[in-house]
Amino acid sequence: EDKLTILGSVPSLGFPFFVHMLNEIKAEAQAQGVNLTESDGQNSATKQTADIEAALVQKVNAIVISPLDVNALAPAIEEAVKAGVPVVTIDRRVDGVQGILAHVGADNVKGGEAEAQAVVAAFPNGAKLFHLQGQPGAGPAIDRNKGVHNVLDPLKDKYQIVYEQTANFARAEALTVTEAGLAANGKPDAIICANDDMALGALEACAARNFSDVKIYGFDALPEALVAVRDGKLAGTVEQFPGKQSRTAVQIAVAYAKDKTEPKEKLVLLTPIVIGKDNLDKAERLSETK
Amino acid sequence: MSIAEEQSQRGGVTIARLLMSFGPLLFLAALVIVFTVLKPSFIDPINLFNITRQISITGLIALGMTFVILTAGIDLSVGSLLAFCGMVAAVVAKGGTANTLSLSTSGTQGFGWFAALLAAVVVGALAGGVQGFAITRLKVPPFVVTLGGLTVFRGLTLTISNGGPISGFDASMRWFGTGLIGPVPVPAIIFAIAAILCHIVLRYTRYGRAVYAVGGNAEAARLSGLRVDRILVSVYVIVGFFAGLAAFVLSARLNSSEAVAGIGYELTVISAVVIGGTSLFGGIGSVGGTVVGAALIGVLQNGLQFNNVSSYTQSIVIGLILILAVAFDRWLKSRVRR
Amino acid sequence: MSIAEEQSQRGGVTIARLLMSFGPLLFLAALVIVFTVLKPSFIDPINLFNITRQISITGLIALGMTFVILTAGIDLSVGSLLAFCGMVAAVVAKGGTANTLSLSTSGTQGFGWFAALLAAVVVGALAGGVQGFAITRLKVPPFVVTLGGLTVFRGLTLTISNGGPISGFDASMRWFGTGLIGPVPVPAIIFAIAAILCHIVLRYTRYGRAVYAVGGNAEAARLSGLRVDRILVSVYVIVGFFAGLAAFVLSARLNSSEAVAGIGYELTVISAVVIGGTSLFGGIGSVGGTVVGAALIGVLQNGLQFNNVSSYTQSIVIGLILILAVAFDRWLKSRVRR
Amino acid sequence: MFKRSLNRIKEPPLSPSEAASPILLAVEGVTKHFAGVTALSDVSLDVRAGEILGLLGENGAGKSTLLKILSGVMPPSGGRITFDGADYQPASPQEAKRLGIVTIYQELSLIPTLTVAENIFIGRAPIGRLGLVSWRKMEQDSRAIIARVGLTIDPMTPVSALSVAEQQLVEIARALSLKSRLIIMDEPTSALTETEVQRLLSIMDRLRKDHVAIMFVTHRLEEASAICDRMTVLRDGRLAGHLKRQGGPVKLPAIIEKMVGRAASELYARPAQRAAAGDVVLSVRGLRTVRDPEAPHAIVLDGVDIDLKAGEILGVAGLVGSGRTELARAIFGADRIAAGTITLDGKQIAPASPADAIALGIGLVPEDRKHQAIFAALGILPNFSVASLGRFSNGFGFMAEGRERDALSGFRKMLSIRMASAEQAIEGLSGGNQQKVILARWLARDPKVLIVDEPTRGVDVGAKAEVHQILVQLAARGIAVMMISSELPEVLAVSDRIVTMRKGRITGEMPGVEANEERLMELMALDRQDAAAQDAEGQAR
Ligand SMILES: Nc1ncnc2c1ncn2[C@@H]1O[C@H](COP(=O)(O)OP(=O)(O)OP(=O)(O)O)[C@@H](O)[C@H]1O
Ligand SMILES: Nc1ncnc2c1ncn2[C@@H]1O[C@H](COP(=O)(O)OP(=O)(O)OP(=O)(O)O)[C@@H](O)[C@H]1O
Ligand SMILES: [Mg+2]
Ligand SMILES: [Mg+2]
Repeated sequence: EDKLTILGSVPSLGFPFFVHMLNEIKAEAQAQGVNLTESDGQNSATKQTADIEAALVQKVNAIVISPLDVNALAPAIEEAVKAGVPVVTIDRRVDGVQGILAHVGADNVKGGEAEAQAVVAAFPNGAKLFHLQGQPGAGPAIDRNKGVHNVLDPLKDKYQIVYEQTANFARAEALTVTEAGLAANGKPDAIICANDDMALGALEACAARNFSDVKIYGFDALPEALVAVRDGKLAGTVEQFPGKQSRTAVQIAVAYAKDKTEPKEKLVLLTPIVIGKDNLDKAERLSETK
Repeated sequence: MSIAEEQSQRGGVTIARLLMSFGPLLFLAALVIVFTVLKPSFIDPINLFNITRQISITGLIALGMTFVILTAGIDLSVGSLLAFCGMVAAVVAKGGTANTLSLSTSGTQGFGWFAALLAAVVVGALAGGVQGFAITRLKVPPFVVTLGGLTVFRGLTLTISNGGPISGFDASMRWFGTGLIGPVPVPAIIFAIAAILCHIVLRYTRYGRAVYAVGGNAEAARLSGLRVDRILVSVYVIVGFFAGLAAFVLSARLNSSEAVAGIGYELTVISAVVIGGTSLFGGIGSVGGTVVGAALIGVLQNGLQFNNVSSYTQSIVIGLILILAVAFDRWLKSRVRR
Repeated sequence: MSIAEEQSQRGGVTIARLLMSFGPLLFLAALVIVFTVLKPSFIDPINLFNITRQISITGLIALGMTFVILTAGIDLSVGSLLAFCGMVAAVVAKGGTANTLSLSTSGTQGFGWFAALLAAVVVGALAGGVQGFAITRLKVPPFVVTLGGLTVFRGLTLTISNGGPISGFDASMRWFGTGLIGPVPVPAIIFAIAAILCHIVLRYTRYGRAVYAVGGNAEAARLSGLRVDRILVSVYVIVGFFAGLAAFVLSARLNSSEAVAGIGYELTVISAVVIGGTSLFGGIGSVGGTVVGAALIGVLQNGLQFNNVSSYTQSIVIGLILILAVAFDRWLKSRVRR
Repeated sequence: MFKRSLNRIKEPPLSPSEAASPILLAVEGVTKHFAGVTALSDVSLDVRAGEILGLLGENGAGKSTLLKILSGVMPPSGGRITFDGADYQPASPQEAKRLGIVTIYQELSLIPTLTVAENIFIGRAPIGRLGLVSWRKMEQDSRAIIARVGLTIDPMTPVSALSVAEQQLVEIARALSLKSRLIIMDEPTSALTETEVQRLLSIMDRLRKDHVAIMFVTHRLEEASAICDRMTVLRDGRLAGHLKRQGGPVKLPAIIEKMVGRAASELYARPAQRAAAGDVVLSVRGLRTVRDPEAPHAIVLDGVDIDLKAGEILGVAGLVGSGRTELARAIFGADRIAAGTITLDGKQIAPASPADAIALGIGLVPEDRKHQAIFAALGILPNFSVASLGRFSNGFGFMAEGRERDALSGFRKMLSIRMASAEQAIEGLSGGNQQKVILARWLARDPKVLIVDEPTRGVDVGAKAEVHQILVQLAARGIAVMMISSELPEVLAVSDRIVTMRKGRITGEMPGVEANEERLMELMALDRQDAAAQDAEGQAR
């Protein structure tokens, strides 16, 4: 067997977003005719680091990784680069390491900005907002939060975030947190959520109070959220094209591993967009919905 | 001892008992007052019913956990088991693992809410039973068995669902999570009924007595003719049953069963039981205490969110209050005793 | 009993002792053999050194946890405390909370690795001491105090760092995480030295024996004239110290201190200690066992990953093996005794 | 060796320096209140160097409470204590120990998970090279220390593997190995048999000569009478009086009168009316047990044959470790049986658990009250009814608390249990009253066969006589009673028939009226071969 082997590593298979990402990596690896070693970071930088180390011992030919944390994974990626294994990063870009083959991503900060801009566009005259943040300290939570505030902080007078809480990326928590927010602050104009799960939880809370006109925005464009967008229940969700990112990354990695083909671009940046009812067709996973 | 003396002592004991069981309750009352002063809308019925609905999920599991902890055991697997049972319920309700991905239920060919409920509680009870068996037969401590269970059930859940949620249940099922009877949320009613039943079982039945005895001194219980192993297995069956019931209610409430549901619930649930005065060494505790403990945690979380306290500060405050509540309870008990 | 009989029994006891302490070791050996057969490159020195480096972080904390569990206590706060100490170390090393976000250290004006190390272990030990105080003075059970600590320290960490990581340390600090002495990773050496010291302390000092005594029966220990409260506080100081040390090594290794570091470590660490044969009821256990327990978990994770087992299946297998390893140990002990 | 132990010290020589030595410890007007209970009220006493002061009183009289105050376990509510002329207010056992006050507690205070050697050297392990603990020295020294009290076990055995008696000896050995000026002994002999008791008494005598003061609590009044120079008697937490040795030992009736407040009839009076023994109810043949993995030290039964008749009390005598408890537990289904048959009412039974045995009508009052019988955190009511939950509940499994309470109050009168209320935690009762609650637990089941293992351990004379009376009444009702006891006078007083055991075998049997202490001791201490030889001899005759 002289088939090439690549490592595909994602931060946590507990989240559908990354499950999708790994599935796409798998599919592309198969299409390219290479073996895939899968790695689930299990939300722990040390676990993902250990996985990379194990893969290096096994002499994989390339690594495609969506790092859990760009700083904490840097040493491991550096190690891989030193060992001469080509590394392509997805989604989150590791700045400090020299010699990374390529990065394919759609910046979470940009995604957060897009999400906030959608709110601004929907409420040109200002709005009362709730903001549900992701797991405190987690990379995507930090970046998405930053994006949202980049846009809204300068517009503080018009767009007031009256209620800002974490719901840890979880649906059940988003539900209770939103319930409390609605009871304390009354109905908002819009709820900005750092992922779709939380958006769907917030949706349940609003539905229970019959607040059907609250505009709720999610993030990740999961099929379930797309359906809700289609049905007018969610106002929108941010699409970062994880599938395309993953496939592109695998293509670049395999091409290099096979015959040292340098990628055309070292930096492939996909611009995140907000999927609304009108541009549903742009969503990557629309086909998975019924 | 004279009759008068005896009488006075009885009186003393009763007041002591009352005060003791009031420890966490006093603390709870204080919290409610503080939050109401901070923001009077806190005691709006809507918010109070929100709280009851919110605590009903972990509260249900905490009822089962009370049995377990009374026997000096512990169950760390409840969060994962909740996710597992929820996933099973979803599969049964929807007739397959495929996520239809439409939030409507048209086109699904599931087996209805009753089958889903049954599946959840039976699977939960069975899973609990298996763990109970490992504890009694393999003589592996409950901490280890259920720590293993925590990982195993999570893995099974992820395997079933392939990481994603299964969503979209029919209205009859959703009623159990979102319905109201009068102004009262259905989950709160389920929790209340379950709590009353558990109270009766523990306080007034022979089985309840046996649970306390096993927790108080397992060897003495065996030598008194109690079938200790059976009782131990039974409490894990009970907590598993409640994890299943809670899973059903949660899925109905969220209209979705998620693979990541219930992460960290074990600690919330155990906190509720312990704040309620149940001893981790077994033999001491009550359902009433657990209900108060669950309410205390629920009020605390809701109240802090209500005041839009930053999540970082929330963590700090919740941790400190947890310790203080138990310290206050201990202090009260030690005062009353002397 | 005749002298001959006694002699033979003594011999029996010695062999029994040996075998007993070999229980987890046998299991570990079996795992290594299985993984090697599945994939011979598993026993590449590089991979084995990888494993030692991987287990050194949780291993260090597990050493401290051994002290705690020997006194029948528990510390659930270690994961959060690790994050907290790591953040403190980072602030000291970089002279501020600002994240340079470049992995270079130019432009930073920190206080160097030694100050960072000192800060981490001192803060860890102090935090442990405070928890120990709450346990002994407020009479709140360790489970509750450290559960509170788990939330409090996480909140403090997030507050310090405002949620983000602090990254980019100088080479002298990074050496502690990534350096090698000969072929051996520095973290592994730190772990080994710490383990040997802990072994000596527990086995060959009066303090160590007092720790066992307190865990065996705290009341009896008090009646025998031991200062039980001081000893209890001391073990939390020790585990805090080790959480600080582990935090320093982890930050050095990842070149970054993260607010989300160490989530769930408490369970891994406690697993390592318990697999190693230390009883959660106190008084029984050893450092050697803990090292084997930590190694067992490390080998299992690495080996499964090595064989490209899906992460869902990994969870299931790890959970089951955890239970089996302890069950095997119990079984062996019960066999050996007769 | 055995012959010497038979030469029991009936009357140790009087301390030469009586009254001459100065007062070492003086207690003045000490009071102690617990929630709702006054355990001690205005108690005064003193102890001199080189004397043995007996502290006597009924169960719950406050003896242990006083001793705990003296050893720094708990502070008094009022009063003054001086030690060596200086004010004495120990904040902890540690402090008391530093002053040379060493205590043997009533509830054993050994660390079960540690070895015998470590328990003896707790907190003061010998230090060798490099300042590290020297295990070798610890083992050697502890071997010598336990040898002093007649123990020959391996000092590296964990204490959890020892019998209660062995543990008690270890505890005594430890106390004796400490440098002490005052030794407080709270019922050190409650689990010991004659031999060990005699050895302890002679050690105490030696200590007295070395000018050590001893405070000695026991419910075995003969012991007290034999060894004590003076006695202080407590009744209901108050001082009932002092007794002094004058020319000869204090007479038992005098002690009893002070303790209970009225003239006492003879101790260990053989209860008069005895029912004639009926048919054999329980029959054991060739019973063998295997070594229990949890108790590596345990003697195993090596072919025991025993018959138990309805309406009789069978006394089982034996030295510590002779296997009496093993026999009881094997019959009761608490330990696994390797071979042999048990027949109940003519039908062979094989109880696999205590629950099975109980269902068949067998009851067992275990020897270790604290660990095997009491639910410390629970109230008296659940402690009482735990073995009869079926009887006190209705068909739906609900407890019938009314019936339960009635039954308890019946037994409370019958056994004169001193308690405040049914809800009171059993922990708050004195040892003797706890024992009575446990007896009531089994009486409530009305068993066919009741095995009582050391039924009066730690029970005061008055209550002891009551317990004996209860056992006789039970037998009169046709219950077959098997009584294991290390107190030969008790065995002799109560039994209709007595068997002796040694090393897991029955070594002799005789009717109670024909037995005396010497004969029993001989049979208890005989080796198997000797017994066989004697059997042969007996048959030849
Ligand atoms: N911790 C406690 N809490 C409440 N009451 C107690 C406590 N300890 C002892 N008592 C009460 O104090 C009284 C004296 O008890 P103490 O143990 O001193 O008796 P004693 O003379 O040693 O009896 P015994 O011979 O049975 O050992 C009893 O009535 C007992 O119920
Ligand atoms: N609970 C126990 N755990 C461990 N070993 C025990 C236990 N009980 C008894 N043994 C051991 O078994 C031996 C026989 O004890 P057993 O109790 O059967 O004898 P016994 O005649 O009742 O004597 P004793 O006076 O000690 O009760 C003892 O020497 C002791 O070492
Ligand atoms: Mg006493
Ligand atoms: Mg015995």
